[in-house]
Parts: sequence; structure tokens; C-alpha cells
Amino acid sequence: MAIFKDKHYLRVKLDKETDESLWMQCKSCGELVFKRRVRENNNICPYCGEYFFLTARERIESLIDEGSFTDISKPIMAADPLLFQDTKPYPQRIEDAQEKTGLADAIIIGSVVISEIAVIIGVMDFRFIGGSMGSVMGEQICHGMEEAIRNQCPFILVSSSGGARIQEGILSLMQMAKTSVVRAQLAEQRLPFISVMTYPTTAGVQASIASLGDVIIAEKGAMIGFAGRRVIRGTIAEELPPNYQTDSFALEHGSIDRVANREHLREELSNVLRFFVRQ
Amino acid sequence: MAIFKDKHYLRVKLDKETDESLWMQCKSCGELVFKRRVRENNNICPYCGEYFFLTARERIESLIDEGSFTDISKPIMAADPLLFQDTKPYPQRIEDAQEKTGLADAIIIGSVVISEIAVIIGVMDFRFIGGSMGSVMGEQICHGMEEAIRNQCPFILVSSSGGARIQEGILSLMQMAKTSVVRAQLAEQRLPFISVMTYPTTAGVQASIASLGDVIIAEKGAMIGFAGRRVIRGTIAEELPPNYQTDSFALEHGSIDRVANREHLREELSNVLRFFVRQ
Amino acid sequence: MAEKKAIELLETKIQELRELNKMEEIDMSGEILLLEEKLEALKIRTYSNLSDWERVKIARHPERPYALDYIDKAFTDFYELHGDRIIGDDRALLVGLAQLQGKPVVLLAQQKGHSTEENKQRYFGMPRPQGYRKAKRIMALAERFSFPLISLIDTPGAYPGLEAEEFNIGGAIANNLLAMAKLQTPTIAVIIGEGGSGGALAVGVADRVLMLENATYSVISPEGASAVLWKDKGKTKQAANSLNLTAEHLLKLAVIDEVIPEPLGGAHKDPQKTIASFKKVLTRHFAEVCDTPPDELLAARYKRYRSLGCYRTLSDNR
Amino acid sequence: MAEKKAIELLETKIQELRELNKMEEIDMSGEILLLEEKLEALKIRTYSNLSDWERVKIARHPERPYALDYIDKAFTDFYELHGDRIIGDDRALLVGLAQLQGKPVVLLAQQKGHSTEENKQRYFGMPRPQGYRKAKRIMALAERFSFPLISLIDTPGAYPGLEAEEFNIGGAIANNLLAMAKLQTPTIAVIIGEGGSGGALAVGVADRVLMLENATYSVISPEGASAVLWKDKGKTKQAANSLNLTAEHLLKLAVIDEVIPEPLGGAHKDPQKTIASFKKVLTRHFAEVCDTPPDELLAARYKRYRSLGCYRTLSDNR
Ligand SMILES: [Zn+2]
Ligand SMILES: [Zn+2]
Repeated sequence: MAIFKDKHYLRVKLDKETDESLWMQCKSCGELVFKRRVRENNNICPYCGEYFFLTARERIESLIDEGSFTDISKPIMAADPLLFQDTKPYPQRIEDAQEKTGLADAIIIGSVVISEIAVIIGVMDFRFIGGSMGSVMGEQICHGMEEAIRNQCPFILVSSSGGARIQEGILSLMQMAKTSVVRAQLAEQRLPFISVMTYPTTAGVQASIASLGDVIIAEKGAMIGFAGRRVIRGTIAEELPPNYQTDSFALEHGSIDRVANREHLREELSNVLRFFVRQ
Repeated sequence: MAIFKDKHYLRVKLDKETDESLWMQCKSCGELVFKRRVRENNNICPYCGEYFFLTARERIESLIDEGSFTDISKPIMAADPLLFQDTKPYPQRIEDAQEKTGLADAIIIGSVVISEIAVIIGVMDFRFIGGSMGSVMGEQICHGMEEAIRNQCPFILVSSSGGARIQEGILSLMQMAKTSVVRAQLAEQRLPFISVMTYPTTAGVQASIASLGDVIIAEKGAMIGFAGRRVIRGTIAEELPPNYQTDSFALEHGSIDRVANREHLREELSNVLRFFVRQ
Repeated sequence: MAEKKAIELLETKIQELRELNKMEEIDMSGEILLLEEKLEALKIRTYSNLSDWERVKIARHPERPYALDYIDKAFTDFYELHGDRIIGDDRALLVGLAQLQGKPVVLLAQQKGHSTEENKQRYFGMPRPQGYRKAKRIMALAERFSFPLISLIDTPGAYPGLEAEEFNIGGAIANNLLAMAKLQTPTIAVIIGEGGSGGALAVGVADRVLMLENATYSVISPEGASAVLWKDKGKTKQAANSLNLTAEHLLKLAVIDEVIPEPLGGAHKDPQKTIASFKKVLTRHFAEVCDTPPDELLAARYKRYRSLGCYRTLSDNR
Repeated sequence: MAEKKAIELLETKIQELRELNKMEEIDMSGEILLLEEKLEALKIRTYSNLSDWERVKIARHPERPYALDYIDKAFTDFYELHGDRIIGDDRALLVGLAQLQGKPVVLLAQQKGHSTEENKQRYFGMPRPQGYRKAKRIMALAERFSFPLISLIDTPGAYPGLEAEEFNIGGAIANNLLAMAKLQTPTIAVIIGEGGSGGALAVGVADRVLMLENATYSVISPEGASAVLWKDKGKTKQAANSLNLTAEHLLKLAVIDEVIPEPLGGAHKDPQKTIASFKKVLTRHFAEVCDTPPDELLAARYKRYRSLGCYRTLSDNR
């Protein structure tokens, strides 16, 4: 675990795959695109508008005033309380994910400035075991909210998660309760919590902290819901509409406040934050 | 208005029609029934079980410990703030209803005992201009809740109303707000409010005080809802299910807590009150 | 009717003279002034004695400014919030954040459609339970952050339909009344068009209730009253005149606090002027409620609604 | 398997001897005693080392007592309340008032069906948003009247289906977690059968969390874990053993406070004894929480959930 040599262990390194070649082919439209151009375009294909995953660090950069990010994540990483082993031991899985992402776990907590407003932000990284929420993510989210309370500033959470970290069993389930009780403290303090749902915000994360925003904004193209297509088809063989669990489905059914394109998300946050922060 | 000669102006006299003959024909099954037998049976047809209207006073008697009723209604009656005249002047309509029912308006407020528990009860009388809620009913309901606060006892409201008293225009609409603000006081005082919905509990009454019970019990056969069949068919020509706005419809759609047969309503109230009254 | 035609003719004539006046060699300013005076007099004669039924028609006029027109012009930075978090997002009752005089406020706005397509989407301005529950959710937000709440009321009534009944529209309205009774933040309601019964009141319990001059607010529509009370669809005008549904009447009945003047002939004759008038009155009340301690507001709100109604006391010996 | 057969045989034999014993001239009591001792030893050997997967099967046993069995026997005067006041009345999550030791309590109870018909009605014990919102409504009632809240948890999970998604089941669960975090009344949750993930937790945030000996509580079913992690439906047993989903494990992980003993072989072997055991443990905790000032309860509840989880601290020089 050489990546943890300095205090800034959460600094994101460029994804190796990204560096191997200068060009990539868009999976959606098939066009060959210069990678840097995609990166500079918020990981959106300049030809067809398809969104590719943003790493947590890229996401942060895309949302904040330049250079305003300070990593304030707690210096923690996953333990292995259940000595869990599926196709590989859990510690091995963690190490692999850390190597791949340069992250300690699937979330970064940052102190940042958005349109001159200081906020605490938490951003998930889907590359890290599907952005799954285990003890570390739960603790980091709570830590983020507590930092917001300490600084009396807004809290933003950008979700990208398939749900709970199964390898931590019941302890990952308990993170739903844990983040909720701290969220109650944030409400008590009358501090705003803006929840941003991106692809995907599902299961345990959607059924807890992500759905508890004072304002909930979905990124265009997000997947939002509790039980996935596969589970529903497996359980009850029900016909599902084509827009099932898309951003438009969530908006139509009243689960979220707004949908924003990735390129407008920063402005969106700036617009909503202004109401909550007394100048 | 000779009926108001003494202080006990709200004492119900027997409905004249009831006294004209000893027998009545059930509209539902067609059987000829001895009227007294119907009356003693809570105005339920002993042959087919059809419910006939109960007067407010009959309703009270059917629910309380014998002899425990004291009329504590405010000594008020309708004014004519709008000088309203439809097919007849509003004061005339009021006088006719008073003559017919022996009531000052469409509700009685009583101090009563149910299974040895002292409660304040409000009971509407559908015979009085369709149990419509005008300024008097609004004031009486508030008065009843305030008496419950004064006595620190539960409040029960038995609704039987087609909605607002149109002849008082906007002032009747305002009774929805008026009863709601006083209901908030009752909640503040942590005193229970049991709402009993009978045939019919609709429009302005259903969309305000009647729907704000801590527990809502419908009498079997009640009609419960906001917009009547006629309005809906007039506006949008929609197909309505046969059980539209029945007690079963309300239960199925989660608008009420329970349905009770008329003959069990007293026991029902006794059962629920026991939870809220510390012995 | 004849007077309205005359007004239109005069207006056309004045316009023509103005065109002529633009040519350098012709000076018609004297004639124009004369005609304008005549027009003003005629307008006053025609519009200042509008019957209640005529006002009903003005309140429903399809060119009358709707909620979003006020939001666009009298507020800044409208940021709409969607959805009740339960069932759906009602398009007849919009909610959101906005700024008024540099202060954040929460808006509840009943919005009619300008086209058939839009009206279909907005259910002709008739909110469903989804709308009322969205409003209730946003009331909680207003309370948490001490945002004043401003309602713009313009609806024929709550939507009557099977789905609405299935989703307990009566209960939704009732719970909004209760929520607004207790809401720990300043609240202002403005009836800008039609104040249709419980569907209007469900967002209308407030510390200040203001009303446009030609808006209406009624327990039932004149058509409904005509059918229910007279059993005769032809008594609509009579019903309108009986219901006391205009701003003038409601001020006397102490149901509203102030009438917001409209241009002669109604808001649609000059939307800009109407909205300016709206803003002027609103901001005055807004400043007042924002300066009042919350406890006082709640006590006054309680007193206001507790005392609404009109009845006679019975003496013992009558 | 062979041991279970032996147990059944022994039980039959003892029963036969008891019949014989009833005849006056025959005294078999010595033999009976002997066999009973043998049976007990065999049972202990068989059942006290149940694998986690065996416990999963016991937790799901169709003859296991369900919520209403506990309500009937351990509480009095159950008075069910129906409906979420919004959409409908869920039959997989029952709520109501009841008395426990002469005190009124609010019950939340996940109820499975005993027959196919009943299971259809109860969605196999999988609550829909209607159920969770009904529970939330009743939490507010509990708070208003300071009724302690007791949850009986027994569900494979929240209902996965289109309707549930349309009605925002995730949001409904999330809002229950938040409500239970803040609830100003004593709360106890008892996992009596299956504690299926978020669907269980949504009524399970409490001051005390108790669990029947053979109940399970897990972030995912063994079948689900097998499919997701091993991509192999055959790894169910292995998944069950990995998930730490039994009461014994959960006590060690500080997720639950106490294990409620079951009769040997599981609750279904002796429901009466199970319910007595349940009542004994429950009432002890009930007395404790009722005697604790609300502020203290809330502070302890906060601390409890705030500290759940297990992670390593990174040192700077690793
Ligand atoms: Zn492309
Ligand atoms: Zn009959």
C-alpha cells in the first residue's frame, strides 16, 4: 500500500488506463475522441453528449472554484470485521481498489468553495467497489456533516453508489442509520444539505442519506431507485417502463427536486446555495 | 322561533314525522317495521340491516353512558352576514330547519361520559341543512375543543355533513381554517381527538377538521370524500368504481383508521379512548 | 357592452392620431389630449361599477397574468423545486425558492395554462394531492430555514377526480390547513385570480391575505351555487352577486387585509402595471411580517382565524 | 439429518410410553425419565451447534410464530390502526395501539402470511411505501402522546416492484430512519424472524434492539449475496456463514443488545415458550427505557448509532 506514504493519501492519481493511449472510442456513438478533450469536457463525449464516469476528484474539480479544494477526509480505511471472503478476501479487494483508484475508500470529503460560498462536500467514487457504503463511507459522511456543523456551512453529498458494502455485512446496513442520525443533527442546526444523485444512486444509499437532502438534484442520466431491474424481474417478473429508475422517472414520480446537466451542475449548486447562505 | 323559549333550546324533540304513524316501510328491503323497534335498534332496520339517519341527539344517546349527557353548546345561532337569498331567504331557511329539528344549528356539543371516561363530544345533525358547516358549526367545534382543553379530556367529533354552508359564502369556507387552528391547540396540549365519520362526511368538513383526527373511525356505510360523484362526472366524465367514497374505499386507500358497525361504535370509542386516558 | 365597444373605438382613434402626430408637419396633440380625457372618463364610468359577475369574468380572463408572470417580474432568481417525495409532481401548484427585496422566500404558486396543451398538463390550474403534499413538504423547508412563505392563489378549485380521491385529497387539504396554522415563519397569501374554495384555502392560511381588485374568493363557484341552491344552471349571475366573492366584499368581511388595485378594466389590460401594484402592496406587508417576532405572528394568526365567522347570540328569553 | 430423525422417533416413543403409563397397572415412569434425558441430550447436541444457514432456515420456518402471535400473547387490547392517509393500507406492516404491563404502547409489526392467500395479501411480509409511511404517521402519534414504540421485525425485505419504486420506497425508508433518529419517545425493536436489510431497518432504529436466538438480520439475503458476490447461486450456505447474520454474531458486533433464547430446535417447536421468553426480555428492557428521561434516551440513541461501524485508522507513515 505504497500509495499511502504521505498525509495526502487521498490525492487522486490519474487513472492508469486513461494514460495508456491518447485516444478513446466513445461507447455510445463510436467516435474516436482525443481523451484530453473528453476530460476537459467533464467526461462528456463531445460528439454525442454521452456521460462517462467522473472520478471523485474529477467531480470535485468540475464543481468548485478553482484551487479551493482541501481534502479533509478522516485518515481511515476499511477493517475486515467479518473476515469476509467471497471470490477473494475483503482486504485484498480493498487493496486492489485502492491501487486502482488511489483512494482509501469510495468517498472523499473536502472543504471547498463554490461560487465564493464555503461548503463541505462529500463525493463518492464508483470505481471503488461500486461506490459501496461500508463503515468508512458512513463515517466519512458523518464526519463531513459534523465539519459542516463546526463551520456552520452547507453540506453537499454527491452520490454514486450501488448500495451497501456487502463485505461488511450488517455493519454496512447500519451506516444507513448512522448517517441518518447525524443528518438529524444537521437539520437541528438549520444547516442546508444538498444531495446530488448521479449514476447510480441506488439501494442502501438512495434509501438513506441521499434521499434526505433539503434539496435533491439529480444529474442528467442518473439512475435512482431502491431495487434494481434484476431484483424486480427476479422476484415478481413485472414489466418495467423504459425510463425505469432514470432521472426522468424520479422527477415524474416526485422523488427529486431537479435534474441538471453535468455541465450546469456547478451553476445549479451555486444557484441553490445562495438561498441558504446569508451574505 | 318558539322552540327557543328555555335555556335548553338544543333539546331534541322527537321528529314529527316519526310520530305520525307507528309503522314505517324500510326503503331498502321494503319490510314494514314497527318504528319503535327501529329506534331501539339504533335506527337500523331489523330485517335487512340498513342504517337510517340518526338525529344528533339519538347519536349521542347511542354512544354514551346513560344519562351522562349535558348540552354545553354555545347559545348561538346563524346570522345572515351576506343577506343571502336563494329560493328562500337564509333566515327563513334557518328557521325552517330549527322548526324541523329542534336544534339551533347542525351540531350539538355535549359533555358526556363513555365507558366511565369523561369526554367532550360534538355531533352533527344531517337534517339541519345537510349538516352544513357555517359560522355556528365552526364556532361550536372550536368551543368543544376548547372545553376539552379546559377539562383536559378527549374530544370526539361525529361528522355528518355535505360540506360548507353556501349561504354564508366565504365565512363558511373560513370555518375549515378556524377549526384547524384550534385543532392545532388541542395537539399542542397532547389531548386526543377521535374523528368519527358517518354518512356523509364530504367536501369542506372532510377536507378539514374531520380528517385531522388522531384516530379516524368510519361508521359502516359512511360516505367519505371530497368531490361528489356528480361533480366528478360533471367535470371530467370519469368512470367511478362502485365503492367510490364508501367506507371500504376510504379504508383501502388509507384515509381512515377503522370501520365500525353502528352497533359497535360505542365499544369502539371505549376501546380507543382507554389508550389515551391515564387511569 | 356598448360602452366597451366605444372604448375600443376611442382607443383605435387615439392610436391613429398618434401615428399622424409623428409626422413633423402635423400637430394633433391637442386633439389627442381631448380624446384621452374622454376615454378615461368613459373607462371609469364603465369599469368602476363592475358587477360581481363581471369581476368573475375578469378573474378568469385568459389573458390575465398568471402566477409565473408575477414570479418573473416581482421576484428574482426563482428556483423551482419539484415533487412531493411520494407520488409525483403537480404542475398546477408550483413551489420553489426566490428572492424578494434581497431576502430568500418560499413560493407556493397555483398556475393555470395559457394553451390547451399547457392546461392539460396543469389540469386547468386545479391541484391534485401531489401538489398539496409538495406544498406541505416545502412549508417544512420554509420553517426550518425561517424563509417567509408567499402563496399566489389562482385556481378554480382542487382537482375533482378518481385519482385525487384515491390519494385522499381531502386529507391532504386538511393537513395543509393544520400545517399553516402552526407554521413558524411569516406567511402571506395573495389571491391573484380565482380563489376556488378549499383548493385555494389549502395554501391560503396566512398572516396576511391580500387580494387583487378583480380576483374572486369563494366557497363555491357561481355555477356550482346556481346548480346546488337554485337547481337551475341559469342563476349563475345571481349566485355570483349573492356569494360576496369579490375583494371589496371580502375586505368588509375581514377575510382579507388589503385590496391590490388593478388597472381600469382589469389586470389583463396592463399586466405590467398590475404586477407593479402587486409588488408595492406585497413588499409593504412583507416588511411588516418580517419585522414581527415569530411568536407574535403566530398569536395574531391564531386570533385572526379563531375569530372568523358571524353568528348571533341567543338570549335566554327569546 | 439423521439426528433429527432420531429425535422424532424418541419423541414418538416417549409419547407411547406416556399413554401406557396412564393405565393403572403399568408404571413406566422410570423408563420415560430415562428416555427424556436421552432426548434432551440429543436435542442439545443437534441444535446447539446450528450452522448459520440452519438458523436462516429456522428464521424462515413457515410454522415460526409471526408478529400477530406475539401481539396476541404478549400484549393486550391490540387496536389496529390502518392506512398511511395518502395511498393505502399495507398489510405486511401492521401498526396499532396495545397495552404492555398496563401501559399503552404503539406497535409496528411486520407480518407474514400463513397461507398462500394471506401471503398474497401481505406481499409475503414485504412492506411497500404505504406501510413505511403508515409507520411514520404512527410514530408521530407515539411521540405526541409519549407512547413507547415497539417494532416487531420479520421481513425478507422491502417489496421490490414497480409500484413501490413509483411511490419512492427508498425515500420512505430514508425518512423513517430520520424520524426514528429524532423520535421523542422510548423505542424498542425486536427482530423475531427475518431482518431483511433496509426493509427491516426502516422500523428498527431504536433505544434497544433485541433479537430472537434464531432470527437473522442482514444487509442482503444469503441468496442475494451468493448471486452478487460469487455470481453463483450455489454459494448460498457459504454466503450465510460469511454474512454474520445470526443473533450471536450481531451481539458481538454491538448491533443488538440482547439475544432472546428460543426453545431447542427453534421457536416453532414451542411457540408458547418462545413468546414467554420474548415477553420476559422485552418487559425488562421496557421498564428500563420507560424509566429513563427522554433526553437521556435520545442522547444514548445518538451515541449508539453514531458509533456503529468498524474501520482502521491510517497512520501518517504507512
Ligand atoms: Zn459519443
Ligand atoms: Zn330493511
